Amino acid sequence: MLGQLILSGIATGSLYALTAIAVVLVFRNTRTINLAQGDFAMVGAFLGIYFLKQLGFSYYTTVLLVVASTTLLGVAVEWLIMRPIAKSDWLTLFTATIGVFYILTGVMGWIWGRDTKAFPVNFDPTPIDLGGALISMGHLYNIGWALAIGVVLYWFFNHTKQGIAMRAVTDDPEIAHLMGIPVKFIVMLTWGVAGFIAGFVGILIAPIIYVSPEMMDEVLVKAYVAAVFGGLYSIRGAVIGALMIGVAENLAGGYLDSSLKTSTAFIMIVVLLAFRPQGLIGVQKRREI
Amino acid sequence: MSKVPITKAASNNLESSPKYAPVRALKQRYTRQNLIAVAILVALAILIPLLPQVKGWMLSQVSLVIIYIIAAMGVAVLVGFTGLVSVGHGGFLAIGAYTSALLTKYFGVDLIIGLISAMFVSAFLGALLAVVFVRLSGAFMAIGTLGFAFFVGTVVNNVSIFEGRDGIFLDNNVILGIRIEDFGFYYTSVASLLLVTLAVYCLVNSGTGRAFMALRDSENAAKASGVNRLLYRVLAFAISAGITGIAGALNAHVVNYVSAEVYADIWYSVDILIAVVVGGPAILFGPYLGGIFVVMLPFFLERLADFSFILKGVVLIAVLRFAPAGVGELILRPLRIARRRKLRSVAAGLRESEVG
Amino acid sequence: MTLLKINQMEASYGAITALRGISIEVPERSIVTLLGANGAGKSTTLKCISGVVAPRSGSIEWQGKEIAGRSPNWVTRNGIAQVPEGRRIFKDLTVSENLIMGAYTRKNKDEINEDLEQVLELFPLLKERSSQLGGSLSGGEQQMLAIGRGLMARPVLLMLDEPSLGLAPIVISDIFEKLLKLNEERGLALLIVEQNMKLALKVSHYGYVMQLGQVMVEGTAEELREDKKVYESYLGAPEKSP
Amino acid sequence: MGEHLRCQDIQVSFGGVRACNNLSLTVPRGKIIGLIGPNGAGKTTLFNVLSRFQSYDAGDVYFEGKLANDRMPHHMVSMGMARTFQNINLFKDQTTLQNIMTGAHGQIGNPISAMCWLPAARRRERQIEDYAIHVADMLNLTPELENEVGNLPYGHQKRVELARALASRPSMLLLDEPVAGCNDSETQELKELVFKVNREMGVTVLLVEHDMSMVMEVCDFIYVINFGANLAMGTPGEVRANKDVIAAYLGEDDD
Amino acid sequence: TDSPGITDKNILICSYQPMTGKVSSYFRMGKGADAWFKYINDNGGINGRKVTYRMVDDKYEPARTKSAVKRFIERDECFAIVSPLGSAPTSAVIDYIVSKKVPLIGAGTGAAKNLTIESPWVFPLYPSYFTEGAQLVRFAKEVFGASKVAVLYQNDPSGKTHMAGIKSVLEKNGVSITAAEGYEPKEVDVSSQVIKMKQSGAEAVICSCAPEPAAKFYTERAKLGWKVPVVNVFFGKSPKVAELAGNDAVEGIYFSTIFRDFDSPAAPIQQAKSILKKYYPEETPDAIHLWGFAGAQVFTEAIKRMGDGPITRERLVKTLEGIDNWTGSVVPSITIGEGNAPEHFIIKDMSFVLFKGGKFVDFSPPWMK
Ligand SMILES: Nc1ncnc2c1ncn2[C@@H]1O[C@H](COP(=O)(O)OP(=O)(O)OP(=O)(O)O)[C@@H](O)[C@H]1O
Ligand SMILES: Nc1ncnc2c1ncn2[C@@H]1O[C@H](COP(=O)(O)OP(=O)(O)OP(=O)(O)O)[C@@H](O)[C@H]1O
Ligand SMILES: [Mg+2]
Ligand SMILES: [Mg+2]
Repeated sequence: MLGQLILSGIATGSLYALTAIAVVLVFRNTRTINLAQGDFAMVGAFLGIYFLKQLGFSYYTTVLLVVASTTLLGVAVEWLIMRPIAKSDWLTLFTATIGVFYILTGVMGWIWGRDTKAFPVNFDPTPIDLGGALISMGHLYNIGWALAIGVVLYWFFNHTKQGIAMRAVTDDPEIAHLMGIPVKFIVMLTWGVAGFIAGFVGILIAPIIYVSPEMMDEVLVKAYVAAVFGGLYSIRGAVIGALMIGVAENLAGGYLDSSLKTSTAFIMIVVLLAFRPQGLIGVQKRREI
Repeated sequence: MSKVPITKAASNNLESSPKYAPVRALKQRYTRQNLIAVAILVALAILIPLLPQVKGWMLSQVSLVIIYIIAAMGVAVLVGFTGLVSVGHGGFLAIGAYTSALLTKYFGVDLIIGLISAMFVSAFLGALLAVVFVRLSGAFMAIGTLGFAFFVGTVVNNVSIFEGRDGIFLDNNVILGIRIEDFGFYYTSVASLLLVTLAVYCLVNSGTGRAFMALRDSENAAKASGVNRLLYRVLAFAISAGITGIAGALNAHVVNYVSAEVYADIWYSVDILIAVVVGGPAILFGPYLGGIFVVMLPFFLERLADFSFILKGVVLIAVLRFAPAGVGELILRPLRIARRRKLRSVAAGLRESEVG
Repeated sequence: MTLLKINQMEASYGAITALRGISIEVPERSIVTLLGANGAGKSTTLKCISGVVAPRSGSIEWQGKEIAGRSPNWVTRNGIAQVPEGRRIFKDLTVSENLIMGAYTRKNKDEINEDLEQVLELFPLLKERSSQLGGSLSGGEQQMLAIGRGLMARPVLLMLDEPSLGLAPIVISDIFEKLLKLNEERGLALLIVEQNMKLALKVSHYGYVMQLGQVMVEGTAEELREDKKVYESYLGAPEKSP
Repeated sequence: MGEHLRCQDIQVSFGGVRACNNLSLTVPRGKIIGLIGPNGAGKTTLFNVLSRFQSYDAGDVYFEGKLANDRMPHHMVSMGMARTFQNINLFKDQTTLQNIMTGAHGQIGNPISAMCWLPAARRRERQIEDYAIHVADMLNLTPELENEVGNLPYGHQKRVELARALASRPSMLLLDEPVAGCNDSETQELKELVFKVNREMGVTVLLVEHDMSMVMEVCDFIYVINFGANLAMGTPGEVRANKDVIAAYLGEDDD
Repeated sequence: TDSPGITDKNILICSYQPMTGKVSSYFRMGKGADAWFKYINDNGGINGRKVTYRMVDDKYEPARTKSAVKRFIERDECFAIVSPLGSAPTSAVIDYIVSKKVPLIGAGTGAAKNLTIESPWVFPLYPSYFTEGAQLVRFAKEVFGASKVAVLYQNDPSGKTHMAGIKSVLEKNGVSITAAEGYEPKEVDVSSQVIKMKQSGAEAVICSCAPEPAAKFYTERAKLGWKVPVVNVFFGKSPKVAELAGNDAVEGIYFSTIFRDFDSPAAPIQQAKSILKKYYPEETPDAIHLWGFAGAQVFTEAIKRMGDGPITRERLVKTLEGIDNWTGSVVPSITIGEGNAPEHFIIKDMSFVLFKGGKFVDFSPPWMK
């Protein structure tokens, strides 16, 4: 039972992880807590259904198209909504993403209704046996993707010039501009990448949690908690945090009481923030004076 | 102590500082103007319900708006004047609601007692939360408070005394032994709002409020000015939570019913935050506009369903874009600018009167 | 030959006019200094050149090309680097990452690494701290980092805004020596804004004295050094900002 | 007279970096003491330790004869220590008056009664305002009282910071590079101010500065530190002539 | 004379719905009722009167519900409140509605208070979850022959009432609970619950789940290769379950039900389907829509039966109470008795279906035969 609980926890955690990565990405590059990150994925999932069912495209074409669309969506949100207020404080930026959240939820609900829809692709339901614990193909895919995207982004941020430039832009956009860094492009790129990840998330998660305008709410909240584990700055921290939450939830549900399951993450975050306000995976601290 | 001579030097100078007198006089005039405006509003709030055209349901709708305004006022103390963003005030709404509801149910207390106890219990728990989160700021504080709101949701959902999602049913509201209906409830909410507004006004114009704003604008400068961060954060949280607690209690008594289903929802907290941001967090009457916005928008758009969602998003973004400091600021800006400019120029003119 | 030629440039921040028609020239391989009291518009001049502020009118010619209104991006790519006022290093980037960002527009990796080595040689204090966050450095160390970052662009013209701010006396003379050396060896042109007039006129070839957005006096360093009146009338009295 | 502030064997390290390595100094009451040293020597760090903004690994800080190791920054302020910052730290969107009044925070008394506008609190508030105006007057800031400090020129901002520090009615002032970025005349003005505060108000001053003209002119006594350790100390004349100090800090060609 | 809300040309009735907010998917109930009344109006109304069906968004916040209902009754003068949605909202306003003597017909709620209120003005839609819970234990015992059952329930009043119903008859049936696992309505996955239930050695599972979580459970059950027999409560009986989890995972699962299925050839069901398609083309027909239909249709029938006489609230109640074995609606048969609950329930009986070969097929447990 323990092995199965942990494995299922990791599977769920990987659902949180991908979104958490995007959350961290947007936050560290634009100081924005993006509440619409889940909705990007939700839009992706709806589009996925549309392409697959209505237009009859193949799975891989659909993946391509969805990811392209959500990337564009991310870019459009940056361009139309975030850019004009880019200089505001983070509360304004945060509230603006709530606005985006409303709009996307509203538009999707308007077009496709509010009831839950099945995603027309199901992974092979026969589970894979990993030393007595079972996991389905869909979950394995998710874990794989979460790790792969995490590793790529981690490398990108810390070891490429563009990655460093992204962080420089967050730090001081004016000076970054002065260094010749194309600030606007980089901010746009950030949102684009956030949309890109969301496209994958949408397609991967849809067969597991089904598709509706609210599908991502729960995942998104958990993703935030996970992101805080990495101090909202560390991608590695976010992934580890997400997996920890997934496992802890399952263990709490399995060994304590199932009513505690969903609150586990929040109890964890309250305790964490009380004792380690900078997150679990500490980032080097700069001096303020 | 070498402190003494300074104090002396100062107190010699204390009585007058006549040089500054013109500015001070101007400031007093502005305060008087504000007071007159407020007095007119209060008179309207008291008199309008007496018009024959005003019906009970209107008052109960207005009461709902007032409840949101009070809740937003609580959040504004934190967001606007202390610079801490809370996405968890739904939690305090719940605490206020349940405090009053339980007291009413088991001890049959007066509504007034319910409100006051709700305020104190919320304030106490707010203070506790501040101690736990004393080192957080910015986005971390937002997510921490969000966690708190969920936590409260879980507690009321699972601890039996709160009767979970079945909810607690209350009898009619009683003040001083008299049952009150829509009218009575309206005046109760108006009075609460008035007192809360007054309290917040006094707060932000006192040394305590100055310390809050100091922490908001630069924590290091605040520390260097001798502001005790822990103490003032605790105070800020307590005041903020206490105010929202009042709103929570009113919210319970406007329907005479509380249910975990309602308070387990983070969108409650988000709605209050939106009210604050839309109205203008650092403006005393910002929450008034925000509360009206949040409650009345669905009221006017009620048949639009999904479309109202979209519209809400669009309006929100438009407000942020064109009135980044809130609609209140936008409305008041001309007045503020004019007053500031006048003050500045009078102060700058003090140079001339300088002797030596 | 003239490297940079500014003609009748005006600039403003909203209602506040900061520059009222200034003309400045920086010849190739030369060191030019801008002097003036607080609020005279020195920093604004540099910002106009680097494209951070768009001038309202007038022209900026760079190697014969008009560049007024170009983006900072473009300006940096084309050989002008600026060390901004007040350090403004990237606080959350490490020292070496800060330096790499200075070379953002350059392509050749080997050259960049070579320059990185050189800059770290130039500022041994930074070398010890190369993996530390920029924000954790002391004030003076940050200033050094800012200068080093400017050098990393391997510019044709380096603009320094108050480079001596917060530096120890021995470091100031050291850095100015090294800048002189770069000027002589590599032909790096320098446009320096300084509060410390004595120091600035010691190293530079030519100087401009500004007041309230205008150039009041110009001349070679010796001329300005000798001219007592310059000091008294333009650099002495404190300016009141409007 | 007697000692006002003393620190003994202060050690601070950040990861591998030793910022202070057994630093000790004594500040006698009523004097102006200079603290100089090369960049990264640990001056600001020591200031942060003394004002309790920074925790440290070992050593003791005594202020007004009392051990201050466990104090918080606001305790130090209430005990009479005020400071300014190397990088200006002000409430940018607030007016000069508000900034200075915040400096007098220690005088508001009980925050709850202040908040409730009790008569005593109102009286105090009035006193705080009067005193703030008095300080502003002293620093020639009266015309700027109703101006947002963010709009003020750099030199004025430095003065507002000083005014804020003075508003707490300190017995000791710690100044970190007060004239950096100021031109000669502004430097001159500040020198006079420091003298005035010291001589007329009896405030002890501890000063960090790289501008030698200022340091040598106003200080009664100077400590020199290097690599987080004491290097030398003495009167300005002695320090200026000290070989180690010249080699590490002043440089040969200082004139 | 007519009651408020009635004119020669018009009947005004109201309902509150969660049009936006977290449970807005339940707005389907309002859409169902609205589609029905649109259809009625397009076909000449009821005895010449058109129906104005006013829905208001309360966001599932009781405080908003209260002010909306006050508006209905005091300002708009609604004749009756028909097919509104929500346990918490209804709990908050039911006393008020009753005190104003306004009929409340077919509210979508299972909260005990709303079902047991002693008032002639309330006509609850479906029987209490308590009764259903008790029936499901019997089902597990008699159909599955299980004496050890596990329960998966939604952590809200519906689930908790089911639990209470289940517990009340355990002894009588000689059944014990091996694991009672709750889940939050929006929980991302229910794997730990399923694992725990499996470990507990249950011989059957009673699932008090809405369609989405039910689908998650069946997927998980299939994944673990756990062949335990399952019976699900009625509000999880939806084509959605099979759509979401795939037919294979749902194969062999029993559901209790209060409506005929959409696949049923019965005329009223096919009619509801086509009406919904016409007025809400983007909706996939679902049981929740039928909740709305049920209340709306009963109301329509009652008004129709009242003919040309004065239309009053009292007469409405009397007429409704006179409905006996009426088969014209989406509910197979409606009989409403006199007095108050439980006689006032619009739907009284549960029946059962089995999901087999991609379809729901009727199933009668031994005691019904
Ligand atoms: N961002 C800004 N917004 C508004 N006014 C500004 C801004 N920056 C500078 N100014 C104003 O423009 C004028 C010139 O400023 P500038 O910074 O160029 O002066 P400076 O010569 O560099 O002075 P300093 O020696 O203090 O650095 C000043 O009056 C200043 O107040
Ligand atoms: N948070 C930190 N993390 C790592 N190193 C630090 C940190 N804070 C200070 N340092 C290091 O400690 C040393 C002392 O710094 P400090 O700011 O005290 O120097 P300083 O004497 O004030 O120098 P300056 O004259 O340049 O302002 C510096 O080398 C600095 O890099
Ligand atoms: Mg400048
Ligand atoms: Mg320093």
